[in-house]
Amino acid sequence: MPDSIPPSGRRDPGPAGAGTLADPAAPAGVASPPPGGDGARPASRAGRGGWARAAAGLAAAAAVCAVPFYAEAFWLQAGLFAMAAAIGAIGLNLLTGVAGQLSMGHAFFLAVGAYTYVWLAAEPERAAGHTLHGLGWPPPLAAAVAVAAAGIAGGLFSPIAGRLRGASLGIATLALVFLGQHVLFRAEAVTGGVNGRAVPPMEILGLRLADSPEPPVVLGVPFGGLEMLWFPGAALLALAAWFARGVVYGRPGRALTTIRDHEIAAGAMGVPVARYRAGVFVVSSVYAGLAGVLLALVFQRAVPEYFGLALALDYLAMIVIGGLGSVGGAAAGAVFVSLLPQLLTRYGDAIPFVAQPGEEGLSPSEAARVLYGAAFVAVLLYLPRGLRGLLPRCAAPASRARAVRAGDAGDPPR
Amino acid sequence: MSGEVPRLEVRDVTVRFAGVTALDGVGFTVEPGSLHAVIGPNGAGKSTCFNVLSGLCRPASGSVRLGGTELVGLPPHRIAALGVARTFQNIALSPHLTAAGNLMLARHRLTRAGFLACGLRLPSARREERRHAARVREIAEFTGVAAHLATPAGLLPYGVRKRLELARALCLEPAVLLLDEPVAGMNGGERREMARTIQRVRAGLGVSVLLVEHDMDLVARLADEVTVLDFGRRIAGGTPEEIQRHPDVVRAYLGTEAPA
Amino acid sequence: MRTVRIGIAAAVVACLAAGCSGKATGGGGESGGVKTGPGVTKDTITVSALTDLTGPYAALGKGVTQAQKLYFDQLNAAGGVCGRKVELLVRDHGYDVQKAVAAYSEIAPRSAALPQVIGSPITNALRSRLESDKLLTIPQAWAHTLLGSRYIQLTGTTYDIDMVNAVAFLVKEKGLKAGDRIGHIHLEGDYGQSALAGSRFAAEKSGLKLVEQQVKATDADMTAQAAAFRKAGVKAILVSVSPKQAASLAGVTAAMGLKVPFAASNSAFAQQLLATPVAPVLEREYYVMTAATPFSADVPGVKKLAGDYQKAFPGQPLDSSVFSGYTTAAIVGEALKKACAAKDLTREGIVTAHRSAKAFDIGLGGAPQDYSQWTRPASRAGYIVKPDKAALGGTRVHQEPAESDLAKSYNPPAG
Amino acid sequence: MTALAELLVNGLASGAVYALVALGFVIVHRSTEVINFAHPSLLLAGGYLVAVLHDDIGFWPALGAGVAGAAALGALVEFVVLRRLRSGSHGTLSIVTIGVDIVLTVEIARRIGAEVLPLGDPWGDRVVQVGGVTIAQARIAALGVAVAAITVFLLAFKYTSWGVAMRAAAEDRATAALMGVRLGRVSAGAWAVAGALAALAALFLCVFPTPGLDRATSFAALKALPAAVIGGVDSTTGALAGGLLIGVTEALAVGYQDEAALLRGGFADIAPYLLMIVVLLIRPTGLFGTRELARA
Repeated sequence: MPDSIPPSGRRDPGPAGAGTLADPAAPAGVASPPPGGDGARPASRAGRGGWARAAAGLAAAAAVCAVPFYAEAFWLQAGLFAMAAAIGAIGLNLLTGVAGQLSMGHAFFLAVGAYTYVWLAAEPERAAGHTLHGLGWPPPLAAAVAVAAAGIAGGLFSPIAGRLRGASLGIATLALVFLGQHVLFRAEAVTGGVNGRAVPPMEILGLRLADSPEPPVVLGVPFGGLEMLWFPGAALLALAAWFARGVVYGRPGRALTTIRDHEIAAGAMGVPVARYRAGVFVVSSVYAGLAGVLLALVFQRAVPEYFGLALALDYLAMIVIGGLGSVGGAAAGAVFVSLLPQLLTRYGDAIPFVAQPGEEGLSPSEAARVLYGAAFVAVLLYLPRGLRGLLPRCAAPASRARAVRAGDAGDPPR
Repeated sequence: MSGEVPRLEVRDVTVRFAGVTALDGVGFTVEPGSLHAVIGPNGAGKSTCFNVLSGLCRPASGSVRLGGTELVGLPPHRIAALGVARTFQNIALSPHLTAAGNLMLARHRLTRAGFLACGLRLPSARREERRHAARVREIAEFTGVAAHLATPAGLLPYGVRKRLELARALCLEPAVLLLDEPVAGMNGGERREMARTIQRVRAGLGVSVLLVEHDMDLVARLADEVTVLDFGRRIAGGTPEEIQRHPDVVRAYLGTEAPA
Repeated sequence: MRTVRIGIAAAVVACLAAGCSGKATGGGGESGGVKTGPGVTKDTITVSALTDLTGPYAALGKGVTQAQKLYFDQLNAAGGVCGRKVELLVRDHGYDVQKAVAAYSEIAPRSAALPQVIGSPITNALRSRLESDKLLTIPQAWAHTLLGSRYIQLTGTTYDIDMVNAVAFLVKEKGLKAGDRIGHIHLEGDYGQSALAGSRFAAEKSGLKLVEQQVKATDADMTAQAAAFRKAGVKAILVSVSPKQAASLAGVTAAMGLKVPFAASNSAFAQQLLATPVAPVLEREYYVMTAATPFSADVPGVKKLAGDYQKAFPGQPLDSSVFSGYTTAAIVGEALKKACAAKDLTREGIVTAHRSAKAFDIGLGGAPQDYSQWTRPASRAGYIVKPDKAALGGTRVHQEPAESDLAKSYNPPAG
Repeated sequence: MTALAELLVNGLASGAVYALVALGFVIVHRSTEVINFAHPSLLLAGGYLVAVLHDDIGFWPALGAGVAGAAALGALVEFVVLRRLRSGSHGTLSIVTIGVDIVLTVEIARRIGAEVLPLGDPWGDRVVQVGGVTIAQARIAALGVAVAAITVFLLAFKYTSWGVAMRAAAEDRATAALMGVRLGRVSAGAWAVAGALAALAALFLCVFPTPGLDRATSFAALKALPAAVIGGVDSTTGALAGGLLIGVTEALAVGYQDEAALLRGGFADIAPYLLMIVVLLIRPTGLFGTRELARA
């Protein structure tokens, strides 16, 4: 232990100290440092682990790209729903899992994204007795603006998002769902009211990602809307997950984790708590907006009814089941929650406790809700790291529960 | 270095909670580069005093000035940004972050990378992270926690976590360091080591240190000046020797027995 | 970066490898001299129901689905169609549009027709896909805005026609005259809006002043709406809300001493209401406009249906959902038979067969239906029934189906 | 004038019912710092028990069974789920109640199905005329019972040992535990009382002019959540005030919807939430709250 350390400049440590010390990253035996590690994660992954990772990534990418060539429409649609859900869940997990801020209003921001896209991209039309407005923008531009609009909506809520914490914010965001649905049902000229309205398909460089009477045939497989959407969907999910990991492992992630664990300490260490709470709310709203746009595109229809409390609770269930605080967990939870009802419906006749339509007993959708509600509780009780915890330990951010086991010492002084 | 450290002046600070006066016109000055101890029995208002200094608690009246800046009314993060760092009596580390992550957190005010820069892994963010990680490692070595950097803080033993708290406060590159009972709950060996570290911090960095402690031995060994609180009032002040002879202090705090 | 590049390369390789995929490119073909399309194999014809068994319309969904099962069982027992059994595939969407869309994607490729789709938002959401898939679809919804598609068949009267007939009935039988006020409580959304279109037209033609009250699906307490009607001094109230809301309204108006007749859309009454405290009020002055023949009516076909249903599903309520389910299944059954006769069981063939029916009547009472036009309702004449605890199915006929002069002059704007 | 008086009386009556529900949120929050998102399912459970039992055992015994059943269910949830998570943060505990609510609500809603279940109450659709103002007997009963229940609760809170223990726990859990307060019992007790109050509220939410209990009845509990927040989620007085405020606001919004376009089309349903947002912006602790529910 050195006897003294050089006093550092107060503003910047300067280049003098940099690079003189060995990489302080994880000691041997830990494949990859836990989150919020000292940040300087091993830059080079040329070792055996690096190649293994690259190979795994390769295989995964290949598998994902092959899906549209084999899977029927049902599976593609289910997969795309799961992708959209995963994007939304990753965003919610930044807010709830990492920063400890409960949101029951995620559905509202999904709606903002979905409807802004529809309104901007659609041409004015007449449907089901209403005149519907539309600006007819190019779809990619409309999508980008829609995502930004969701972020702005999150920002407008920041006087509350920054001031309330934990479950209190949950109640306040509950209001957003009800207020949002009220507006959606009323703003018929934009939303189509109860019936909702058709979603204009995405068009990238003149290619319409939609079903057409004469679908283009790629390698012998006719490519409809779902097949074409699959690739941008997967790319967006990968991008969303990559971005979120950067946030979690970086400076904002550390600040948010500390706000969750010790709000007072975070402030005393120089973190502007309210600003970060508002900031992560905006980021999570942007994710929700993106999920909303993708969902609308898959759906081909945006209906106000859908963006209700049940959807908001679905998203909470995804992140809880997947594991609070973990990016991969959120994605896993999203796949679980969004696929479960569809699988139970499709294969319900082979599952003993699921009743067939018209019989007494749990219907597939009820069974799905009971199952994931129970999973929700069971995960918090027995599997504190969520589905993530079932995997062999890799660079999974530690969940709250591990700290509980580790016997966290007391609350900060008041 | 000490020339840069501003004087910390506490003047007539009064704090009331629901009818109870926790601090009653307390005032003292921490000279630049000195080690100032605040002592007193349980409930004397020491922690409240710290909470006022770090912006967690707003006094009914009085002022706290750091150099020319009034601290009362500033939010905690602004006070931290002025170079006031603190530790907590009950450890307030984030148990889920690694030790290194906890230390890096204290670099918050010295770094800039936001959501976008980190999410997109911009080169500026990566450079900044590397630079600060190096400095954090220096501080960790200096405080003796370098061996634990990769471990989640919640899994570390108590003594190490106490040192980590100190290291975290140092990572803020503070001008004034507020230590709230840094040796509470430690055994004799750990206490001596912590005392040595505090001395080295002071000598090596030239910061002012304000210390709240029960351990009179430690206070006598380290402090340049001592302020004694009792029932929220300042009852004495001076060098450790003067304090130990002060009749009010002996009565109020030390009881009838003089310290060994 | 390298990982990214490798990933892209891998993707390309995978895509090439996928060339050997056996993903089907759609059905179609011919067997036994009959042209077939999706949903038709050599021994079965699959038709599908998108129903609500767990959502707000679960009661309707259950009755309709069971009645359709009954119909297809009977059809199969009688030898099926074209030597094939007709199989009913049921998917529950719980009135959730997303689930319905997902379920549609699953079942559409293997269905020849959809004898049941519950929910007008769901029908609207699926409309363009139904049209491009050419699937004959019969929604359990009667908003006039659903008219206008060759592939979507509304049965009987639409909500607006019902309300036109209701106003005509009130004028004729309850003595309403020009200058009187008439209330209309309606749900937001298609159902309420469609009914409102009819009541607005009829009120204007009859010189009545319409007092409108819109409610949300989640509203339970109709006190304020009743108070508004009392304040306006309405002489009668048109009801286009859910049965539960209708019960609340009837109870409150009675308690307020507002004694006026009610004329309700067919979706504003359910037999279960007769078990609640408002039953006496309903039995006194509540009239339901419906194209469905009540089970207490003296029609042999309906009597047989009632018996068959109670035998197949003992203890289950007999109400208009059963009638509606059975008749809609029969519409598809008849279309299949005709399509078989024309040796064309493709989807287009089924629709063409269906659209050739100009005076559809299978002996279940009611006015004959014209299915050859899809921009106009299949019929403009409906029953007027009254709730009656003693009657089989909870209602009895108050007036046989008749087309009012007012309804003759009304042309619903197609959606 | 009569119209206004009628609106006010009706608003106060439904407000008193909201207050019963809001009080449930407050009790659980005070004793455990958990926001009980499973409260709607307790309400539904209590109402369901009354609905299925009243035909066989009569209304009053059924009501007793409903209240006891919901109380037992509340205590059971506390015992089976929350106690196992005692060491978890309040945030985690609040989240777990959401999962509990999903499971319970799906199961009870499935049992209710599409039915509207009458609760067999003795008031029926009878009304009372007071100076030209028409009020349903059930409304008067709601007002009376709610006021009585809240009074009894407040007295118990003040004078029984359970109440003292709960207040101590609310002040400072650690100290209370040191002083011999059994936190487990306090929190189970709080859940049971909350369940009982919810069952009572369920009764009055389902009587005239509402035809009966259906699966959407639990939404009323979600309207009482803003009531609790507006009053201050740690204040019993606040729950009462918040409930009444929301009841009256709702009644006025419905009553005057013909006069103002803004109020039309279900504005009353969202009025509680709008009111809550406004209160949170101005006073994050709620009108009567003391504890820092929120921090600036």
